[in-house]
Amino acid sequence: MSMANTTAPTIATSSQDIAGPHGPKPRRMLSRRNIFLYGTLFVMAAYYLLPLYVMVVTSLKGMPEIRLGNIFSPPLEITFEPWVKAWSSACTGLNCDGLSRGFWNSVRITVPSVLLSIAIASVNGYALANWRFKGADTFFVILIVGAFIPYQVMIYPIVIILREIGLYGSLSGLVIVHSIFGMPILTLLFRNYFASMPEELFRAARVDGAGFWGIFLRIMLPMSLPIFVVAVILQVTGIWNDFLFGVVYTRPDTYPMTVQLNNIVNSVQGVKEYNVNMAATILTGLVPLIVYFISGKLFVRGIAAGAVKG
Amino acid sequence: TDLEVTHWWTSGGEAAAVAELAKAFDATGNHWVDGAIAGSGGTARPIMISRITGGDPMGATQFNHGRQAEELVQAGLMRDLTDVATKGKWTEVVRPKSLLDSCTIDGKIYCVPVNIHSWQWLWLSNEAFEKAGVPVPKDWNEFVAAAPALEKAGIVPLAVGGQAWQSSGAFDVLLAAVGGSDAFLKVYKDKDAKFAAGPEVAKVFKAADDARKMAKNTNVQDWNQATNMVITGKAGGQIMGDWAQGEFQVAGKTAGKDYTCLPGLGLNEVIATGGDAFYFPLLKDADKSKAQEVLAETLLDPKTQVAFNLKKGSLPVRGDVDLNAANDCMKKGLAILAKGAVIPWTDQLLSQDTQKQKEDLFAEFFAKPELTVDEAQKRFADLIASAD
Amino acid sequence: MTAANGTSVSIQNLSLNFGAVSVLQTLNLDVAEGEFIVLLGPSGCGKSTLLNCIAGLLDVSEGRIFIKGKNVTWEEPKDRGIGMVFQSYALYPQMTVEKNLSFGLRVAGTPKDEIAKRIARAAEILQIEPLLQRKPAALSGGQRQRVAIGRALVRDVDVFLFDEPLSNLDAKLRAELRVEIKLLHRKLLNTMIYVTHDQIEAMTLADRIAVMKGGVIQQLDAPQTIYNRPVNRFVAGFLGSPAMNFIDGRLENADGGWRFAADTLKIPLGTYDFAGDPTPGPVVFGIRPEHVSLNNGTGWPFSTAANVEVVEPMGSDTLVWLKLAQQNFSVRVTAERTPNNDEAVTVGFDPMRASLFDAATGTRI
Amino acid sequence: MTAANGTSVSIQNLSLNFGAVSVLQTLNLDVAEGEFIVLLGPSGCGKSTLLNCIAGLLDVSEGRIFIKGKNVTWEEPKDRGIGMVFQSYALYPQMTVEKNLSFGLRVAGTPKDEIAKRIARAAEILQIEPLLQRKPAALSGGQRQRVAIGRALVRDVDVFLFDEPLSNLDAKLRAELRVEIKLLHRKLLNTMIYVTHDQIEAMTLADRIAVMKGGVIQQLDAPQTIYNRPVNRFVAGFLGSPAMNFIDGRLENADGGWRFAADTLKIPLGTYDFAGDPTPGPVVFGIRPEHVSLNNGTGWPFSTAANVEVVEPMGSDTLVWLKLAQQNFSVRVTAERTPNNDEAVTVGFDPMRASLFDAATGTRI
Amino acid sequence: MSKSERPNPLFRNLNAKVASIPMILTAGVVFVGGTLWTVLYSFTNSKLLPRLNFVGLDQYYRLWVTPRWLISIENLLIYGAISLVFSLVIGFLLAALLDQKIRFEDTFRTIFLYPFALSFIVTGLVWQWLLNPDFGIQHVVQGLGWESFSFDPLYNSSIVIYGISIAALWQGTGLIMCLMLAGLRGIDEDIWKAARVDGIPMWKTYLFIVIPMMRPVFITTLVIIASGIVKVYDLVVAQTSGGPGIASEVPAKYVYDYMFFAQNLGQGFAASTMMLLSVVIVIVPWAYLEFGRRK
Ligand SMILES: Nc1ncnc2c1ncn2[C@@H]1O[C@H](COP(=O)(O)OP(=O)(O)OP(=O)(O)O)[C@@H](O)[C@H]1O
Ligand SMILES: Nc1ncnc2c1ncn2[C@@H]1O[C@H](COP(=O)(O)OP(=O)(O)OP(=O)(O)O)[C@@H](O)[C@H]1O
Ligand SMILES: [Mg+2]
Ligand SMILES: [Mg+2]
Repeated sequence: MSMANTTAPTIATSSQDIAGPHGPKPRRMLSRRNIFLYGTLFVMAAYYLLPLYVMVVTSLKGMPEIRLGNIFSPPLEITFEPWVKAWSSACTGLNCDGLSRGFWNSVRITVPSVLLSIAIASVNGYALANWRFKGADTFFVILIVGAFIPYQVMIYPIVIILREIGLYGSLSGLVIVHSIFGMPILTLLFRNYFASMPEELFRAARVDGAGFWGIFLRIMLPMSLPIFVVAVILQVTGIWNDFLFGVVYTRPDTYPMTVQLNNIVNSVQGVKEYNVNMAATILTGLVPLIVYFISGKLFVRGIAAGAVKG
Repeated sequence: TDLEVTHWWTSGGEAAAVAELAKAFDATGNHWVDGAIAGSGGTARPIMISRITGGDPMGATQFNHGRQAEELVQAGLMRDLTDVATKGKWTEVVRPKSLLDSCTIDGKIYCVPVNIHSWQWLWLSNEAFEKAGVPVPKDWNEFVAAAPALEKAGIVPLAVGGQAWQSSGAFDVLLAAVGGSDAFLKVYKDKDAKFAAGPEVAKVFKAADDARKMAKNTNVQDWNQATNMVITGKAGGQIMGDWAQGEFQVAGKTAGKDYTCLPGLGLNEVIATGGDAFYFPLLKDADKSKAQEVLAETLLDPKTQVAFNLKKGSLPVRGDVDLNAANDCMKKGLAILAKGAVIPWTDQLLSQDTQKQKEDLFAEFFAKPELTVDEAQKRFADLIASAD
Repeated sequence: MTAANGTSVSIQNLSLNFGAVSVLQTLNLDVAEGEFIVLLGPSGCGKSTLLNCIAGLLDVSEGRIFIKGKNVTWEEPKDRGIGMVFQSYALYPQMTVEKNLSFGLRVAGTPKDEIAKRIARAAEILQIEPLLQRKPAALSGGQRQRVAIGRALVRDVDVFLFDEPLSNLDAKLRAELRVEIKLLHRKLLNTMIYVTHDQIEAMTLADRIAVMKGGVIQQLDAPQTIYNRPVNRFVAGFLGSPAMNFIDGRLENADGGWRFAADTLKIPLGTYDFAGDPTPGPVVFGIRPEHVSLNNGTGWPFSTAANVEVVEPMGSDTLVWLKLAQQNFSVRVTAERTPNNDEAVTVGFDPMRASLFDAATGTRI
Repeated sequence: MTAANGTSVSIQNLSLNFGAVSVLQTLNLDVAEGEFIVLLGPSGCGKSTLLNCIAGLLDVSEGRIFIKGKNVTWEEPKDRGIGMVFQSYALYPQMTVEKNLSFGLRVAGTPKDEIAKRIARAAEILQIEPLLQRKPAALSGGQRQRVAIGRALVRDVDVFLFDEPLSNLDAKLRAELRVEIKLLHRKLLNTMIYVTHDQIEAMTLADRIAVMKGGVIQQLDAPQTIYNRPVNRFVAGFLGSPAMNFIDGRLENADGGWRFAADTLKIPLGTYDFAGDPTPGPVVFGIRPEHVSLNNGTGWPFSTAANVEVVEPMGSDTLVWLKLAQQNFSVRVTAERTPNNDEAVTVGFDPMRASLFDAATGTRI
Repeated sequence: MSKSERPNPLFRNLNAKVASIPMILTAGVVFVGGTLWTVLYSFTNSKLLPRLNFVGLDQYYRLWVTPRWLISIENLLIYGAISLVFSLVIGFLLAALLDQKIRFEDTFRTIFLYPFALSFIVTGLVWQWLLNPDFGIQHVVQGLGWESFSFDPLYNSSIVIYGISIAALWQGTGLIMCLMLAGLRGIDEDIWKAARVDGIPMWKTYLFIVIPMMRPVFITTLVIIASGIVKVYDLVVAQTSGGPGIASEVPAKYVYDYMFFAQNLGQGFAASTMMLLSVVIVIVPWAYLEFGRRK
């Protein structure tokens, strides 16, 4: 009643008006569109989550239970021992301190590698986008082709190069290797990002007297946070999960966490402890996952800016 | 002195075995720096080779006992151990003698064999045969005959994991068992392609054909998953090396009661002397070179040998050691070894290249029923013809 | 159904909020069949929003929209019988002009020959026949605009909606296209609702102009009425270029008549047409630069002396800036009669031409 | 070295190609000290390119550029003593207004107090003191524009380059800022080179206008000269809004004098000031709409009858369209004297005000 | 001193050139140098160590008569086609779905992206399990009563390469989705409106209007996917090690196996030279067209 009263003035002029639709179009939660939309999303989400479910469930089971072979059944008896073992007591040869051993090595490898590779690639992208010089395109095309070279093929040439410059086996050598292999895709990303920024900003800064580095550091950098987040995500994922370079170009005392992971998982002989393997994988993936969570929104925005223009 | 040792022994038992080596080495006043890389030679080897050629060599490194390090030696990157060997009278203590042959290049000794792993075993699940209502077979032929009964009971007769080295290894075992030691040597040592194309080897291929039919429903990749099928009675048997024993032990199974092991498939009881050896890159540091010598000696020390091999589940390389603690199957192996029924293993006879090609062939053969026995044998003979 | 007969578009009590921000407030608008309505207003006043509501591209928060007497409030855009031209053209960049024009029809399953006929007609009207096989990237701004109009045209709709179609073009092209749109309207006699913030466009094209500000229609009237008798100070100031002069002062009753006083300036308002009963108080006096004369005899109801400050020649005319009652004041003169800087001049006008606004509310007095 | 004394910017034989596309062709331009030059031309004619060459932001293909008598052809932009305002403002989005203004000075290592002093002065001139701590995103278009100008201002340079600084603004704001720039020039007396495609801006601001087309300067002259005596048909058509009327016809020698003939229309050219010796042949006759009168007595050197076709009210004036010699013709009249559609009227003008162009080459006769 | 003459072009933009030295060195020394080195040694019979012992085209001859290499090539083509098409389609579809102003967008996006963070060393094992007919999905479905259900893509030679793609898509589409989503957000709002007014159904708008407009995004994505395809290795190793038999072998694995397992560097180099050659033939002309022209 009171509802009708308050709206009366608008519709009083003509009683027929009540019949016609007015106001916002009603949206049913269970419209066909929504059923299709969320239905598809949930099915897809299930596909994406199924392996995670199996991993988590397995990692919480004891080995006898795993031998039963029912990978989908929830653990009868939840045990966190595999997690503890994966982290702190799984053995790599003689060293039985699990993933924790390589964790700090991984950090020590990942941080400088990510920083250096992004630093180099961003400067490259900037130079390519804003300071086109003769021959730059050729190098860029070579770089893009380089993105297609299987890493393994390059192991020997790089061994030779590193040996010749005397960096073989050192952390700096590894950092250089990561920078080299991160360069193609990152340079592409940065180049496209900087190319999409208004040219006039760059020109304005030149008229203002800033030089190559001045413009980069003071104008471009502060504006390109999103693309840096993208690059960080790509590189953190790539370098953190890298095994081949980490093990080929360093020494045992600086082996990254993935060497431990590989050792836990890939023992050819002896018993395979699947629960520990799963726990170890999830643990190893946590760092990139945390980076994703933190930068979820920026990720999408950053790529937008980088990729949308040619 | 610190000495870095790289190897690919990372699983529980292996690591424990390595620990024995380390302990013994540390007792000499030196320090074993462990550089374990898991994932079989394929993962570890490029790393080791890169390190050696990259000018940053480790103190010592494991290779499969065989020809894997040949070129490194030829390139002058590895250390000559002849002096140490002479001092330790290796030629006398190492048994079988052929083990040392593989370490010898141009009359110089470059490696230290540490164990013998043999491939020639057929592991059978007693439970599976019980279920199928047939007695546990005594040799390969009985096993093949029992296959239909097993299949009827819903049991996969023979478990062969999907990875290439498993099918290739199974064939080699069949070759030595069905064809006999001579045939094995003729093919792999003499690389007699004509013989490989001949009727004797055809018999082996026939056996392999049986094997692949029996293995058709295996559906697992890893060897230990296949072993697990035997353990749980889902499969009747598996051709696998002595390392499979560890799986049975961990699962709490007892040899003879729960499972049966048939060396040489019960047909030709020989042991192939595959195994692991340590190589020592040439180092500039005199102290380290000294430590290398100490390590080489330590590795062959009788006490170390026993402690190491008991943990590793392999056989020691010297005959003068006491192995009372060994289990049933291991004792069978020791007995054969004592009889001198040994053959060299493919690692020692063939280059890795040829081995890989062989793996490819047998992986295909076991997985692809359309590949006929004749066709496969022809390709095998070609392969042997170009083998090195 | 309740829309008056003969009205083409009728908007009743329309409100629209973006979350907490209210953009349109109980807006009412009736557009007659075949009428050309221009929505005029500063940036951000809700013009595009209103157009999008009519097109069905935005969900209204309250109210109804009728097109041709049918309540279309909840109808899909394609079922409303409208065609729309977007500020940014929104041509499909990878299709040729012809494809751009025909895409909607093909999707609707119109027969091939019918499509060809309609495209031919639109192309002829808009003179874009030679461009049919080009892609938008190969067109100039004006040509793109015509294609965008063509896309609405082929759909054979009752109502055209234009959202600032000319604002991206340079002045010359703008002038040309203005004429074309005017002629198009003559030819087709469709209803057109046209958004702009350019007052020349508004004045030349509209049958009626709706001046908007802050989501509210300030005045809806014929162009000349809006120009000459703006209902409030906002409308007065927004229309006209150069803009109307405003002088702050007071309305006084003196000598039996009303007069405007600011500083020493006193303007008798004998000829002024008051909108209601005037009361004394602070007011704003407004007069357009072209309604003021310089050095042109003494026959004016009001005249005063002043000094020229800046002279701005604009080609055909010149704008002369001076100060009246300490406030800036501009006068438009023809190029030939331009005084010099600092010259002393006489300023004369007829207060009948002026507008007076309440200083507080801004409404016309 | 070869630059004339007293010239501020001198461009000699400048050519610029982008790959195979030649954008500027052996262009010459001398700008005097303190002069305000406007570059005017249609979109894509090379105005921005020329400005960028002067600023050193593009490498020239051929030719030399002098600023203050110094050859700066290969100098870095910062060493040329120029300040530039970009079409899109190009403010650094992450810096406050103050930081934007001071950036160039900080890069150059100017002392802190000197920076503060210059910013204070620029902010005062441009009235942006209250905005100094805001970021560009929080500014309106006009305010951004002023900051962009300020950024050039604080650098205390000899030459200002403006690239269409007002083209993004609506008409009202444009008019305001135009006055500000004019006043700024008066105050600073710097040399200014200003690019636009808006002729009102060009006319009101320039000391001299350079009308460009296709990378070539067509005419460089004072605004009134360009407006009244365009050297070719392009310049004539490009300037003026509404545009000049053109009638295609022939120049004939009749009755001892010259006359223009098209269809039945014959215009005696007794008062026309020929640029050279005329010869009979096809020509184009041009006259501006505001130089034509409607129904205004018979005292004109030439008058004829016509029928009104379209009436376009533009607020202050009205444009009347009719046909002369079957060709469109517009007349600008004051709003009060507007005729009706289809009304018969008399069109009168003085041929002295007209321009005649060669039909083939387009040059003024 | 005034620079009145055209300066030496070598010193124009000197800073940019100096800053590009890492890129130039990487491209020139590592990629070009490394590639030339590889090509050179592919004509030798290098085994464990690279040695300049030339044998002409022997390695190539052997390569092209090796059944495993031929199968690898065939698999790469199939796998490449599948993962290219499905990555793009699924990635785009997911992005389009997420772009519908849905609730929990963040959650869904993270779900689709997380596999990218996990190492394939173990997730390959999980997929092996899931697709295992004896205890994976097939087993579960059959347990539900659908006895004839068969789904064993990793254990069936004829479809194994398709099975491998299932996990490949699982891992890779999240990133593609993010790129696509970003691209979609960059499309002018007015285009959508215009299409709605024109009465064009949503899917047609995507197909005929939006996708062609997202060309640059697709190009970036394409480079990322394609380079991933050519390099595919651990995906196969972790799931099937190339099996059953050699049914799921891929070229990169052939290269790796022959370089390091078989210790036949020459053969590995010959194989990788073939791979690079085909990449160069496809990529270089395209890349020049795409990136070489002026902005
Ligand atoms: N999605 C939105 N969310 C919140 N506010 C919005 C949104 N879209 C528009 N607005 C606000 O609504 C108001 C009206 O916007 P609208 O686009 O209708 O302006 P307009 O009159 O068309 O202006 P212009 O002349 O600049 O195009 C603006 O103040 C704008 O900030
Ligand atoms: N990088 C380039 N490569 C090739 N052609 C170019 C390039 N930059 C500009 N041009 C061409 O040079 C011509 C002049 O461009 P310019 O930007 O100077 O025009 P403009 O006169 O400033 O036009 P507008 O008024 O639209 O700003 C145009 O035709 C343009 O297409
Ligand atoms: Mg708008
Ligand atoms: Mg320009």
